[in-house]
Amino acid sequence: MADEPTSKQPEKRPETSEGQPPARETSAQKPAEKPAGEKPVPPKKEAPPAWPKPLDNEMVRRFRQRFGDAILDALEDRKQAILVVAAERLREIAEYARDEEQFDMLTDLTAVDWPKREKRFDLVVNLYSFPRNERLRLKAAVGEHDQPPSLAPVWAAANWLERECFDMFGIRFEGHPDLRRILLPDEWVGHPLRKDYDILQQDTAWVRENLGIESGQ
Amino acid sequence: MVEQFTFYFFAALAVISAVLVVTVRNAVYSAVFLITTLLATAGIFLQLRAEFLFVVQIILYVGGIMVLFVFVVMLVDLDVALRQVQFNRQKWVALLVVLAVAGQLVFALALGSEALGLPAAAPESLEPNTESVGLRLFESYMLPFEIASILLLVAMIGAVLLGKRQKPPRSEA
Amino acid sequence: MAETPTRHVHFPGMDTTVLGADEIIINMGPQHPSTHGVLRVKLHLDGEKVIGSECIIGYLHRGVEKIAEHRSYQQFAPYVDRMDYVAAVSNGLGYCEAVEKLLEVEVPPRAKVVRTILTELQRIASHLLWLGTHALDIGALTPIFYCFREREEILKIFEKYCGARLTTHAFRIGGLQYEVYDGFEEDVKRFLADFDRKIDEYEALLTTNRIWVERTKGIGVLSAQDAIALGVTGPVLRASGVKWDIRKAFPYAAYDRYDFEIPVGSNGDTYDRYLVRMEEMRQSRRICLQAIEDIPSGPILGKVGKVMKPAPGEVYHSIEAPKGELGYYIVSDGTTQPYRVRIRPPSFINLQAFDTMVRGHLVADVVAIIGTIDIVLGEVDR
Amino acid sequence: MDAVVEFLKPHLLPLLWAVVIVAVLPLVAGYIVLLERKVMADIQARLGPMRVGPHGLLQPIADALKLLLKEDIIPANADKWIFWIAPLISVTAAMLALSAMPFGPVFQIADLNVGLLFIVAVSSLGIFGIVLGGWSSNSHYALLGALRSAAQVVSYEVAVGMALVSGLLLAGTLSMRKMVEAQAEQGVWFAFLVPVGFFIYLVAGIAELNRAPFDLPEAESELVAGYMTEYSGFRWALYFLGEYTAMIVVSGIGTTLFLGGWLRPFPNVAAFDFLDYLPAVLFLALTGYCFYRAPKQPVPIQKAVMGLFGVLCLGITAALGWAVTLPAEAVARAGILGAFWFLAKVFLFLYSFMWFRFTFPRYRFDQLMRLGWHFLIPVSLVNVMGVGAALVLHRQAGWPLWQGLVLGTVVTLAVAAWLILVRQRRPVAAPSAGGEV
Repeated sequence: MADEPTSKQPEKRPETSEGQPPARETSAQKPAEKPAGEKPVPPKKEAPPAWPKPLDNEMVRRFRQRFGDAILDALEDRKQAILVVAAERLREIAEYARDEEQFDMLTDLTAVDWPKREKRFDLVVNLYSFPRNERLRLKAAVGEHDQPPSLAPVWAAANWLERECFDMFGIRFEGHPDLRRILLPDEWVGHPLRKDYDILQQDTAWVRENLGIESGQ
Repeated sequence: MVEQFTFYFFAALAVISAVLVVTVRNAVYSAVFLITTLLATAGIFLQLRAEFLFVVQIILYVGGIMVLFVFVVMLVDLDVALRQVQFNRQKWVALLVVLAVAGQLVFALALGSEALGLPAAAPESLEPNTESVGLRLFESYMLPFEIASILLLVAMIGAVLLGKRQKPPRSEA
Repeated sequence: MAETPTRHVHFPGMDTTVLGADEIIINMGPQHPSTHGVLRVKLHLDGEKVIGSECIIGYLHRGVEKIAEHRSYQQFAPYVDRMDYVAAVSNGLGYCEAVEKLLEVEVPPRAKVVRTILTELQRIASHLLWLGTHALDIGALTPIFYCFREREEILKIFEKYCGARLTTHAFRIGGLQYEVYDGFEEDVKRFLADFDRKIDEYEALLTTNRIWVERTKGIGVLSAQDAIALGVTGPVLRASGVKWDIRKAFPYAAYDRYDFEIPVGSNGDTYDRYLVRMEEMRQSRRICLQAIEDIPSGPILGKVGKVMKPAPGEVYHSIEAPKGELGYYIVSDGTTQPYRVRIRPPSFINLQAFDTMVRGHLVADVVAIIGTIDIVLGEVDR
Repeated sequence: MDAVVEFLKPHLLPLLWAVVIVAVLPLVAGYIVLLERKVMADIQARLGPMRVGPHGLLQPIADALKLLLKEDIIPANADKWIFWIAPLISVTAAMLALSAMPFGPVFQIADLNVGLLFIVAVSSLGIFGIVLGGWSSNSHYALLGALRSAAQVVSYEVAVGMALVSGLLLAGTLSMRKMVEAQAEQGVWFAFLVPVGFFIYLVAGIAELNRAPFDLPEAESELVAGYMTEYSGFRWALYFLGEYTAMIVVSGIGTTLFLGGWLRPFPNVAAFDFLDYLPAVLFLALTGYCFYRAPKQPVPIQKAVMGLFGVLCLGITAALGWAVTLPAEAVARAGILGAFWFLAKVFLFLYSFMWFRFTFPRYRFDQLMRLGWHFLIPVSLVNVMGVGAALVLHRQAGWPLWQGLVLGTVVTLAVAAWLILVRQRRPVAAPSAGGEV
């Protein structure tokens, strides 16, 4: 039942199979220039996109040296550092980031759904380093049936965050101590933050059975 | 007349609730009837002008011991208690023994009835017996009193020791 | 009441199929006076001692992140107020700043200062609510009325400023929608003038009170290492001895212009968290006092259009909300609607530390520990 | 017929007092509730009940009516009989205890020679109301509240008893009336002779009453309403009546044994005779206030009620004033003034109970037990020994009594200080490794 995309969605969003959405809008700094319109803007030719820029600094080099091909890309977006890494080696990289690069706190862990891509989910891990006062974002592409390694052994904070990720996207983390739904009921069918889950959609069978009402809306 | 009425009232209350204590199935009800029994006994003490005993009976037995009784009884799983057989097969034997003892008592009472006729204490002239109890206990019966206290102390320490849970060896730091 | 949906209870690393003689599992909530909303806690007890716990959340889940994907950037702004509804201004600030970062818009200084003042007032209001309810949980009946008396003053200022008391929607992306009302400075100054003495009043009731100290000292200890590993932020982290505050680490709004201290605890127990929050209120007052003296003149709204189309890309921005790090991770695909909005709720992540904090304590301490984390279920469940 | 009258004659006055107590007590309890709400409101910077009657003066009556009319709900699986009878036990026990309470040299139902023991014994029966009510409700919260209550009351009864003994040793009697007379003879309230005993009585008394900061049996943040959770309507009101009556009883014992009962301050000092006029002056002021405020009430009916209260105060003023004009040895004078002073002291106790309730946080159960068993009971034992030693020194060695008592108090305080220090040396739960990162 979670298959039908909603017609409410104003447009199909253009996507590529690369790690970043295509940068087509160039005049973000001058938004008044564009008239209000719901249509997606076709690609423009004039200026190159301001972000993301490739990132190359000491730290990125250290990462590349250590993990080689597993570091797929290093980007900078709005002055924020992003490392695109291979999902299979995420835990190793995380451990390295924690122990060697002093990124001692896992700030956040979430995912973004890009249904058109070959690997539909982007796993997004936000890290923070107390000694360096720096943030770092790790991103890893994960296919629908892939099982990325759990970060719970690295940071205890990942426990609930990964559970939420599983709840909302259906990403199964391998090695998670207790991978269950966290916000929705255990028996709920479907993963609401997937793009093909309509905003009006719900597990009506569950609602009817457990709440005794026809619909929660 | 009033005296007798009070006595028989309390006596009947005590006996009836004592019987109910053992026959009622619900343990909390038993406890309640036991309280009634003890209160009725206290009433008899009062009727005998033993006001100190009366008060002590209430404070110690009803206010102290019975609270603990009820405390424990409330934690008992009543459903289990209700399903259990209340009297076992020896009840007839027990009844026989009870009857025999009762017969003996009646016989003894009948035999020595004239010896039971104690001179009634003049109620008005009886001195406040808190003081007299105290004087008796701490002068004439000092030794037995102290022995009893030590016995109770020993029992208390024993109970504490028995009740103390064995601590498992600490594994964590 | 409808039967609560059965959920499998699971205590990590513990065999719950076999219970010892003195072991019981009890359920607190979701309807309970001291769980601060619809939090449900399953406690695994050995006698009165807690040997394991599980928080069951989600009773207030509304799919805020899903809604965000179907609203334009401006349309979504009021929704964030409904997460941490006792600190709506802070939520709004975080969201607006995140979108501004995504748009790369500069906010005029006047707006920044007014935002700082309102956000700090909101921090005071949030801490006051925390103090009142926390004290009430521990059995002190009076502080909550004192706290509400002062909170009322703050809410009046909000109401005069933007017309709403609770879910304020005070800021707009790019700055402020409303100029401050006449007499705003006087109102804020009047409130701040004797607020210090009011804090003394609360402290007189609690800080040295033997019972209060006995109920909070050594309760719910969270070490600095544990706190960092669990991602705990805000006063809870600072009470564990980590001197970290986003207002200092990554200054936003106008915080870089003002002097203030970051209070730190040393034991990481409930008492330290109490002291840290009390001191934070004093520091918030200090910030407001500096800010209110010198509000720059000028425009209040930066150069943002009526239609917001951030360039594709993503941004993570976080602020120091009263409860901890409130982060927004926004992915734009170049349209008027965000492609993905991820909210990093401080309550949710701080609540994860509950189990670590509660183990080994008594049932009565559970109430104190829930109170000391300072959660709002609207934010935990989103 | 004559025989019956002869038989009844000595019982008539006590019967009258008993009827007065039973009839007036619910009203008094209602107004104590109002007082508590007003005191609470004052402490919490608000007004409290203001709607029913001027300044909420008719609130208790409205509350009582509401409670009477409410549906009497008995939970489905409750034990009906015990659920029904439990509140009655609480009320009866508390009221029975009042029967030996001397509200003045005249106003006392019966002066028993074991008066104090009788009061303690009977009021200790009240716990059965709580325990059985909690059990019969068939609710976990109620049961837990009842269990806590039982454990707490049994524990603190020891401390209360010991504290009372320290006063009793000085009085040398168990009769409530003779205790007051002993204080009149010795010319000093026992609270000043055995301050530690008085303090322990106050603390343990609050614990016995299950009032804050020891209100764990009804801790609303943990147990909703404790043993009363399932009760509603009039049965619930009976519990309240029992609770507030018990407050009066505890205050009454404290007043009688430690604060000189119906004696006015400095009863033997002629220079303080003007204090006899104080009650009348006080009520005159109250009358004046009532009449002053009456026309300012917004609604005619409120004006009337305020006026009515003014008339009531005027009546009391007249009675007190009349009593003062009587010759010193008149029974009515001693009775009326004595009742005033007794009630004033009871009021002092009640006010302090309320004051504590709205100032202190709540103890945890283990802390409460530790306070009782590890602190109050040992200290009260030492205190009793100190008083006993002082009496022996006084009688055998001829020391002045006060010297021995000061010595005893100093020793007791030393022991208390030692206990506190020992308790504080107890290691606090594992300290964490802090430090900045």
